[in-house]
Amino acid sequence: MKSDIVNFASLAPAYPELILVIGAMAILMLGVFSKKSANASLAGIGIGLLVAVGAIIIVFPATGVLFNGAFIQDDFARYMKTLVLAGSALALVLSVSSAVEDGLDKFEYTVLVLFATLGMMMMISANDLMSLYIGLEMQALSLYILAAMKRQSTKATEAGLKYFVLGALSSGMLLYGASLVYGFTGQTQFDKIAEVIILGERSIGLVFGLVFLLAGLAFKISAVPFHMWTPDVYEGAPTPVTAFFATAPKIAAMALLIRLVMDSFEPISSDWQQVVIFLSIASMVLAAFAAIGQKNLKRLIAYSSIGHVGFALVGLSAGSLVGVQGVAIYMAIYMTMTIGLFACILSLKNENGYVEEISDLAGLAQTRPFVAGIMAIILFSLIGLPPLAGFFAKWHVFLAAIEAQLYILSVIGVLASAVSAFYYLRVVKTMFFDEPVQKFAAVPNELRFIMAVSGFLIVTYFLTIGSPLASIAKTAALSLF
Amino acid sequence: MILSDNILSIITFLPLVGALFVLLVPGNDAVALNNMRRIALATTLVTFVLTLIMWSMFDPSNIEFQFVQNFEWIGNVIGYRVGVDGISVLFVVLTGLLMPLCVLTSWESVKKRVREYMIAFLILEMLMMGVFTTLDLAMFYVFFEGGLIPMFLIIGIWGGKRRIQASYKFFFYTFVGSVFMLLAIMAMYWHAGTLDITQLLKTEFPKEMQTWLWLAFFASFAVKMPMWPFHRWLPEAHVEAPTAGSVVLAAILLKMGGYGFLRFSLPMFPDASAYFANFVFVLSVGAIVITSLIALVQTDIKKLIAYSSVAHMGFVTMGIFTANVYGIEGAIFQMISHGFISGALFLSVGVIYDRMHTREISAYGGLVERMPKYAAIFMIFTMANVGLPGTSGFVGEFLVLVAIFQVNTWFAAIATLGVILSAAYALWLYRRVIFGALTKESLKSILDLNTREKVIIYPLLILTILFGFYPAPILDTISPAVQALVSNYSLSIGADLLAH
Amino acid sequence: MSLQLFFFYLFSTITVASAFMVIASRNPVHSVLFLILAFVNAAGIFLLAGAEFLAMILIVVYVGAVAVLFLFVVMMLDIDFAELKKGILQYMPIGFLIGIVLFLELALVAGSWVILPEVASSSVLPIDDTISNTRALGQVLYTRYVYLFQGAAIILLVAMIGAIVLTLHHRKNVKRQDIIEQVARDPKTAIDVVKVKSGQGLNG
Amino acid sequence: MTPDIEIGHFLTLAAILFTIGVFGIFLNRKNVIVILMSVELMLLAVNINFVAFSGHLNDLAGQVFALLILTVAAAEAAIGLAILVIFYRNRGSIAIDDVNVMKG
Amino acid sequence: MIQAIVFFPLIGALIAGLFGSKIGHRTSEIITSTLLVIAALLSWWVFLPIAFGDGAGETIKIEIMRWISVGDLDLHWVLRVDTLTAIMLVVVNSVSALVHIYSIGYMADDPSRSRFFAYLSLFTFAMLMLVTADNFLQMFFGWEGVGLASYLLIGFWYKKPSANAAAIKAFVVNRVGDFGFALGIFAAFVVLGTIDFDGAFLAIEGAKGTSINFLSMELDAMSVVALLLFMGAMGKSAQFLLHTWLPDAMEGPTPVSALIHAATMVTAGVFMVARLSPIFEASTLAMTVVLIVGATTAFVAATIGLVQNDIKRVIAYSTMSQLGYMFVALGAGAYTAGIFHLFTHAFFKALLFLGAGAVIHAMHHEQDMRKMGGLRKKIPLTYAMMLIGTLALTGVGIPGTSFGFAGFFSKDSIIEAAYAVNGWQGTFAFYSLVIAALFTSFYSWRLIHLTFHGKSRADAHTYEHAHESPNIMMIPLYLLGLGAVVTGFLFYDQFFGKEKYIEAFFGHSVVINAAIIDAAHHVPTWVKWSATYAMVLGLLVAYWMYILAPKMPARFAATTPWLYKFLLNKWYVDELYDAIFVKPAFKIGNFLWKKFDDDIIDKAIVEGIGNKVQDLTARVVKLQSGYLYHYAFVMLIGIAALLTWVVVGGGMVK
Repeated sequence: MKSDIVNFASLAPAYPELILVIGAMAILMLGVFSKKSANASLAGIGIGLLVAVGAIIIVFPATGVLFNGAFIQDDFARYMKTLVLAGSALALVLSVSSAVEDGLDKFEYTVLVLFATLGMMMMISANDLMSLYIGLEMQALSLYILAAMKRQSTKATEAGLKYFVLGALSSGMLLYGASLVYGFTGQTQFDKIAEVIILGERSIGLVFGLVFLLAGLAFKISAVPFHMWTPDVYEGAPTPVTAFFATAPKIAAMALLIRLVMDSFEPISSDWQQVVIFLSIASMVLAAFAAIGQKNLKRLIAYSSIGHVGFALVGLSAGSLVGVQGVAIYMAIYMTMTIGLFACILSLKNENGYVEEISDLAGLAQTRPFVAGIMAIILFSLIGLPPLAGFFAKWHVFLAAIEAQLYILSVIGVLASAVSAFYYLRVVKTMFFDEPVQKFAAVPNELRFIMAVSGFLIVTYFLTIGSPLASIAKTAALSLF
Repeated sequence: MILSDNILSIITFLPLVGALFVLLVPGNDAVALNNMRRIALATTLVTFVLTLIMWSMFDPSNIEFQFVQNFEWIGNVIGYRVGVDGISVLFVVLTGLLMPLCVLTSWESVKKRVREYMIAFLILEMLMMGVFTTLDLAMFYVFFEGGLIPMFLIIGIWGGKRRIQASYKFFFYTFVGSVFMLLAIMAMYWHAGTLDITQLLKTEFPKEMQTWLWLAFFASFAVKMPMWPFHRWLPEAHVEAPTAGSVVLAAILLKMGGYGFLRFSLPMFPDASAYFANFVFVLSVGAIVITSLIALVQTDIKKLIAYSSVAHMGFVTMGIFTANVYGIEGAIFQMISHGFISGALFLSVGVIYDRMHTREISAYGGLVERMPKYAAIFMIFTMANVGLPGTSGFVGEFLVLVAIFQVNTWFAAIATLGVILSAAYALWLYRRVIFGALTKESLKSILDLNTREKVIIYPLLILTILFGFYPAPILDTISPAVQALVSNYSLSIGADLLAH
Repeated sequence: MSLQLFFFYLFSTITVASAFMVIASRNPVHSVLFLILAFVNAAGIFLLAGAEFLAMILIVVYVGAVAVLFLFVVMMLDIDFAELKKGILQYMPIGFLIGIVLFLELALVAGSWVILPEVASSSVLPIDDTISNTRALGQVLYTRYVYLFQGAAIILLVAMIGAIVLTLHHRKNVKRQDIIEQVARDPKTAIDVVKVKSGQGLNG
Repeated sequence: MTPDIEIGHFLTLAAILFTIGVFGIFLNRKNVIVILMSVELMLLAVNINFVAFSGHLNDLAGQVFALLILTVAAAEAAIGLAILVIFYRNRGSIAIDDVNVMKG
Repeated sequence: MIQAIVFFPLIGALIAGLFGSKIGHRTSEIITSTLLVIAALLSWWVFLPIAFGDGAGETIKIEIMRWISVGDLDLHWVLRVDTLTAIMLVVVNSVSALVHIYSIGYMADDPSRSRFFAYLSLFTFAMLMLVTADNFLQMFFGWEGVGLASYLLIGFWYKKPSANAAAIKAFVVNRVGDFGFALGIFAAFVVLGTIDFDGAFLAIEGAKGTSINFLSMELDAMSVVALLLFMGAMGKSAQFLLHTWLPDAMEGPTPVSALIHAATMVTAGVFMVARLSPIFEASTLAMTVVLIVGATTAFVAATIGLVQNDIKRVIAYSTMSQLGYMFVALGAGAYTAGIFHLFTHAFFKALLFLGAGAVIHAMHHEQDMRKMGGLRKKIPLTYAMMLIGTLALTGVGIPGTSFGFAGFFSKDSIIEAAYAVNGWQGTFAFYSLVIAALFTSFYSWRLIHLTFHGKSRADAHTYEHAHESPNIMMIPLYLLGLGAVVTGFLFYDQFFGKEKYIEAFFGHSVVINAAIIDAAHHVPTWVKWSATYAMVLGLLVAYWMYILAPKMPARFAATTPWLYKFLLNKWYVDELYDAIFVKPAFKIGNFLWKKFDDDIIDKAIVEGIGNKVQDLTARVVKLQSGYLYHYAFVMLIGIAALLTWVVVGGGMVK
C-alpha cells in the first residue's frame, strides 16, 4: 500500500499539472481577495499560467508513469496537452473583449477554465479508469458551470441544464461501462486491462463495458447519436465559452478515447472499430444534413464540430499508427480553424450586440474585408479544400482509413464532406455575394491577431507547419504503439 | 543552373508573390486600383515569359520529366516534386499565355473589388500551374481541387444575374466528382508506397484495382472536362462568370480533365482504360452530337459557346482513349487550340457584353455595320471553332478523327457528324449576331474594338492561324512523349493479353 | 435459502420498488423520500457485499446530505404537483421496448460472469480479511490513490465554486447586517423628527 | 471476504436499477429534478456493480472506485441543483417541457 | 512562278481585306485585279506549253513547309502542278481575273467593295490551293477554304436574310459532303497507309480486293474509300441530293455566281474525282455510282430548269445539270472528257452568268424573267454575248466536223462516252443525258426568249432606262465569249481526240482509259447526232412556246399542275430536308436541352438530390426538438442499438 512517489523530483512528469493546480488556486485566492476590477488582469494571469504550463510541457519533456499507474505522461499526452492548453488559453483570450456582455467578467470564470483544463490534462494523462473518471468529471463539472455562467440569460441556463442532465446520463453510462470492464478483467489500469483481455476470450460483459465506455466518451466528443446536447449548448452558452467547448474538451476527450481503445482494447480492436465506424459515419452524415438548415452561426458550428469529430473518428477507425497520427493532426488543425472562426464571430458586433445569425453577415466582405477574408479561408478549410489546412487534416485520416481498407466508410466520408460544403458555402456566399446591410464595431486587436495567425497557418499549412506537425504527431502516435 | 533547376517552382509560385503585392497595395482609390492591375499584369507577363523560356529550354526528344525537383515533404507521404514532360509542358505555356490576357480583359470591365479579383486570379494561376507541373499525386489533387476556391469566388462575386446558382453548381459538380479521386490517390499510395508520379507510372496495379481507380479518376476528370452527361455545370458557369472567368474556365480549367486522363488514367490504368474505352467513346460521341444539337437552339451567346466547348471536349476524350499517337497528339493539340479558340470566343463575347450588357443573341444583329474589325475576328474564331482547315481547330479534330476511324468507324462517322452540326450552330450564331440589318436602336452607336481589346485578341488570332498552318512547334514538342506513352500503353495491354 | 440471501432479496426488492416509485410518483417530495429509501436499502446490499465503509458513507453522505439537498431544493422551488401531460404515452411503447432491450442485454451480462483464475489471483489490491474494511480503505486512499483523492478534492472545490458563482446573488433590496454601519450610527442620522398635521397622516 | 451471494444477483439488481434510472430520464415529463434523481439511481446501480465485483474479485480497487463515485456524484448533484435553481429563477418553472427555448 | 500564281491572290486578299478601308476601294480593286490578271497570265504561261508544246512533263512539286506530322502521317504544304492542275489553274485564274474586272463595274455602287474583292481573291486562293494539292488534306484545306469563301460571298449582302440563309445553307450542305470526304480521307489513310497522292496511288495495287470493316460491315476497301470521297464531290459539285444549296446561292452578287457556281468551286468535285481517278478506277462499284449520280443529276436539274423564272436560277440549274454531265464522263472512265467539259463549261457558263449580270444590271437588279422581255434592242451587245453562251451551252455544232461551239465538243464527247459504257447503267446515263440535252436546249432558249425577245413586261421606267453595261463589264464578256466559241475545237484533240494526243497532254495526271475513249469514238452515228437532235428539238419547242404561242406555257402548267408544281418546287427536296433534318435537329436540340438537360439532369437529378437533402435536413432538424427527454431518448436508443449491434454483429449470441 505504498505510493510510488519517493521524492519531489519523481513527480517531474506531473509538474505541469501541479503548477496548474497551484496556480489556479492562487488565482482563486487572488480573485476572492481583490476587487472586481482586477478580473481582467486575473484572466491575463490565467492565460500566462496556461502558456507557462504549455512551455514546461514543451521544454521539459519528462515522461513516465506515476501514481501506481494512474497517470501517464508520454509524447502523445504532451502533444495533446499542448493543444488543450493552447485551446484554453486562446479561449480565455477570446473572452476578453466580450466578457462583460457575456457575463464572464468574474474571476471564477478564469478559475473554472483553469480547473477544466486541469481536468482535461488529467484525462489525457489518464491511464486508469479511475483517473479517467476523475479527470472527466473535473472537466465536465467546470464546463457545466461555465455553460450556465451567464445566469441571467434564459438560453445560457437552459444550455447549462441540458448539458448537465445529458452529461450526467453519459457519466452514468460511462461508469456502468467502467464497472463492467473492471468486473470482467479485475483491473482498472489501461495496460493491465489489455493484458487480461489477451489472456482470455472476449466476454460479453467486457464488450458491453467497452460499448458503454465508448458511449460515454462519444458524448464528450459529441459524436452522433450522443451529440444531441451540442447544438443547444453551443447556441445557448456565451460565445467565448462555446469556443472553449468546441476545442479543448473535445481534444482531451478524443485523446482519452484514443488512449483507451489503443491501450486497453487493442486486443479486441474489431469490436471497438465497428462502434467507432458507426459513430463516425453517423456523425459525418447527420452533421452534414442537419447543418444545412441552420440559421444561427453557433448552431452551425455545433453541427460542423459534430461532423469534424466524425471525420477525426475516420482516422481512429483504422486503429493504426497512421490513423492515430491522422487524428492527432486533425485535432490540431481543427482547433486552429475553430478558434479562428470564433475569433471572427466575436469580432462582429453591431448595435444589437454580437452577431449570431448567418444573415447578419451579408456583405461582410465589403464592410469588413479582413474578417470576411479570414472567415472565408477558415470555412473553405473546414470544407476540406486544398491547399488549406483542413484538406490535409482530412487527407491524413482518410489515408489511414484507406490503408485499413475501410472503403465504404471513406466513400461515405467524402460524400458527407461534399454535402457539408453546402452550408459552409452558404456563409461564404452571404459574406461575399450579398450586399451589406449593417455596420459593425471596430475589431479588438487581440482578435485581429488570432484571426491573422490562424488564417496564416491555415493558408500556409503545407508550406510552414504541415511537415513538422506531421512528424510531431507521428512521434506522439508512436508512443501508443 | 539555378534558373533551370527552379524554373518550374518559380513559374508556379510567382503569381502568389504577385498576389501578395496586390494585397499590400495601400488605399482603394483609382491610382491604387490601377497599380493593382499593373502588378497583376506584370506578374502574369513575367510568368508567361518564364514559361516561354522554359519551353525553349525544354528538350522534346527527352521523354523523361525535365526541370525536376523532388524531395519528401509532409509526413514523408506528400512530396514536393515538380517536372514537366512533353505532355504537360505546353499546358504550362498555355496557362502562362492566357493569364495576362485575362488580366487585360478585366482591366475595365471589373470595377468593383479589384483587389480581391486580381488576387483570386493570381492564386488561380498558381494553382493551375501547379496542376500541370507537379509530380506528386497528392499535390496534383491539391492544385486541381484548390482551383475551386478562387473560381467559386470569381463566378459568385463578379458573375452575372444567376451567379450564385452557377457558382454553387460549378463547385458541387467538380467537388463531388473529385473526392473519389482523392480516395483513389490514397489507395494508390498504399499500393505503390509513394505518391511520386514518376514512380507510379512504373507501378503496375492489379486489374481489379485498376477498374476502381479508373472509375474514381474518371468521376473527377469527366466532370472537369466536362463529358456529357456531367456537363450541366459548364453552361451555367460559363454564362455567369465574368469574361476572364469564362476564358480561364474554357481555356485551362477544362483541360485539367484531359490532362488528368493522359497523365493518370491511360498510363497508370492501361487495362481499365482499354476496358472502358468504348464507354468513353459512347459518351464522347454523345457529347459531340447532343451538345451540338443543344447549341443549335441556344438563345444565349455564351451558353452556345459553352455547349460547343463540351462538344469539342468530346473530341479530346475520344482522342485520348483511342490510345494511339494520332488520337493522343490530336487530343493534346485540340486542348491547346481550344484554349486559344474558346478563350478568344469568350473574349469576343466579352467585348460586346461590355458594351451592351446582355448576352441574348436576339439583342444583337448587324454588328458588322458598326464593328467590321470585330466581325472579321469573330468570323475567324467562329471558323476555327468549326474546325476549318488552316486554323488550329482543324488539326486536332482531324487527328482525333483519324485515330478513332482506325478504332471504330461508327464512332468516327458519328463524331464526324459533329463537324456538320458545329458548322450549323456556329454560323447560325454568327448570322444572328453579326449579320443582318442593324435595326436595334441600342446598337447604333456601338464602337469597334479598342486598342486594349485588340492587344488581347490579336495574339490569339495569330496563334490560331499560325498553328493551323504550322502545327509543328506543338506536335514536335509532344510527339516523343506521346510515342513513349503509347508504346508503354500497348506494351502493358499486350503483355496482359499474353498473360491470358 | 440462507439468511444472507433472504436479506439480499429483501433489500433488493425494496430498493427496486422504491426506485420505481422515485420515477413514478407524481409528487416530487415523494420521489425524494423514495430515493432515500432506495439508498438505505442499497446500503444494506453494500453490507451484504462486504463493503461496510461504503454502506455507511452511502447513508451519511447520500441520505444525510445529497438527498436532503434534493428535498431542500424541491421545497425551495415550490414545484406544483405536475399533472401528467398529454402525449406521455405516445413514446411509451418504443421507450418500453428500448428499456426492455437494454435490460435484457444487461441481464445477459449478469449471467456470463466468469473470472479467469490467473486474474483472480493477480488482484492488485487483495482484500485483507484481517483488517477492517474501513481501515483497508484508509490505508490506500492517501498513498496509492493520493492522486485520485486530490482530484476528487478539486472536484469538490469546483462544485463549491460553481454553486456559489451560480446561485449567490447580491440583491440590492435585501437588507444585510453591516456591523460597522450599525455601530457608526448616531442620532442625527438615525432620527428624523417630523411634525404631523392632524388629519393628514405621514406621507412618505 | 467473498460474499456468499452469487455475483449474478448483484448484477441483475444493478441492471434493474440502471434501467429504472434510464426510464426515469426519458419517460419523465414532470420536472427536471426527477431526472437528477434518476441519474442518482443509475450511479447507485454502478456502485452496486463495483462493490459486488470488488467482493467477488477480492480486490479493494472496486470499492475505492465506488468511493470516488460517491464523492463526485455528490459534487455533481450540487452543481446540478445549482443550475436548476438559476434556471428556475429565469423561467419560474422546471417543468421539462419548458426547457425548450433552443431547438432545430 | 507557281508560287506567284497561287499566292498572288492571297496577297491581294490580305491587302484588300486588312487595309481596304485605309487604301480605299479603288486601290483595292486595282491591286486585287492586277494581281489576278498576272496570275491568270502566268497560268496560261504554264498551260500553253503543255497544251501545244512538249506536252506533260514531270510533275512539278514545290514544298512550302511542313504541316502535320504525327506518327506515320507526314503532311507538307506542297504545290503540285501537272496537266490537270495546269488546266484548273487556267480555268480558275482566267475566270477569276475576268470576274474581278467585271466586278469593278458591277459592284461600282457597293459601299464595301474592298471586302468583296478580298473575298473574291481569297476564294481564288483557296481554289488554287485545292487544285495544287499534293495530298488529301491539303485538298481538303482548299476544299473547305472555298466553302468558307463562298459562304462569305453568298452572304456578302449580309442585310438580306435570304442571303444569310443561303450562305449558311451552302456551307452546311457542303459540310455534309465534307463529312464523306473527311471519312474518305480517314479510310484512305487506313487502307492505303498514307494520304499523299503519289504514295496513295502506289498503294492502291496492294489494297485492291482487301476489305475493311466499315460501320460493322465488311466492305471492299477501295469502294469504301472511293464512295466516301465521292460524297464530298457530290456536296461541292451540287450533285443530286446534295444540290440544294446551289440555286439558293444565287442570292450572292452575280459575279460571285459566275465565279463560284459556274466556273470553279462547283467543279472542284469533278476535279477531285479526276485527280483521284486511280482510286476510283480501283472500284467498279464507285464508278457506277458516279455515273448514275451524274446522270440523275443532269436529268433532274434539267427538269427543274424548265420552269424556273429567276434568270440566275435557270443558269444555276443548268450548271447543276452540266456538272451531272461531267460526272457521267468520270463515271464512264472518260476522265478527260469530264475535264474537257469542265474546261469549256467554265467559259460559257461564266459568260452566261456575267451576261445575266449585265442584264440584271441593266434592269436595276430585277432577276425575274417574267418581268423582262424585248431587251434585245436595248442591250444588243449583251444579247449577242448571251446568245453565244447559249449556243455553247446547248452544244450547237455539226457532228463529225470541227465546227461547233465549245460546249458542243465536250458535251458530245460525254454523251458518246456514256453510250460506250456497257450495261444498263450506260444506257440509263445515255438516255438521261440526251433528254437533259433536250431540256437544256429548251430552257436556255426559253431564257433568251423571255429576256430578250418579244415585248417588254417590265415597268416602263425600268425598261426605258435599261442600258448597256460599261466596258469594264463588257470586256470580260467578250473574252469569255471568245473562249466559249473557240475552246471546243481548239482543245478537242488534247482532251478527247486520239489516245496518244491525250496521253501526251495529260501525262500521268489522270487515268486514261483507252478502251472507253476508243469505244466512244466508235459509237453509231445516230448516237453522235442524238444530242444535236435533242438540241434542235428543244430550240424549236422553246421558239413555239415563247414566241409563237406565248400562252402555251401557262396552259401547259394548268393541264398538269402537279408536274408543274413538282418541278417548280424543285422536286420538293428542300422541303424534304427541312422536314427530315433541319426541323428535327432543332426539335431534338430543344428537346435535349429543355427536357434532358434542364428537366432530367437539372430538375430531376440535381435538384432532386437537392430536395432530398432538404427533406432529410428538415427531418434531422426536427429530431433536434429541444426536449431533454428526446435527447436522452436518442442517446439511449443509440446505446441500445450499439449493444445490439456488437452482440449480434460480433457473434456474441450463439
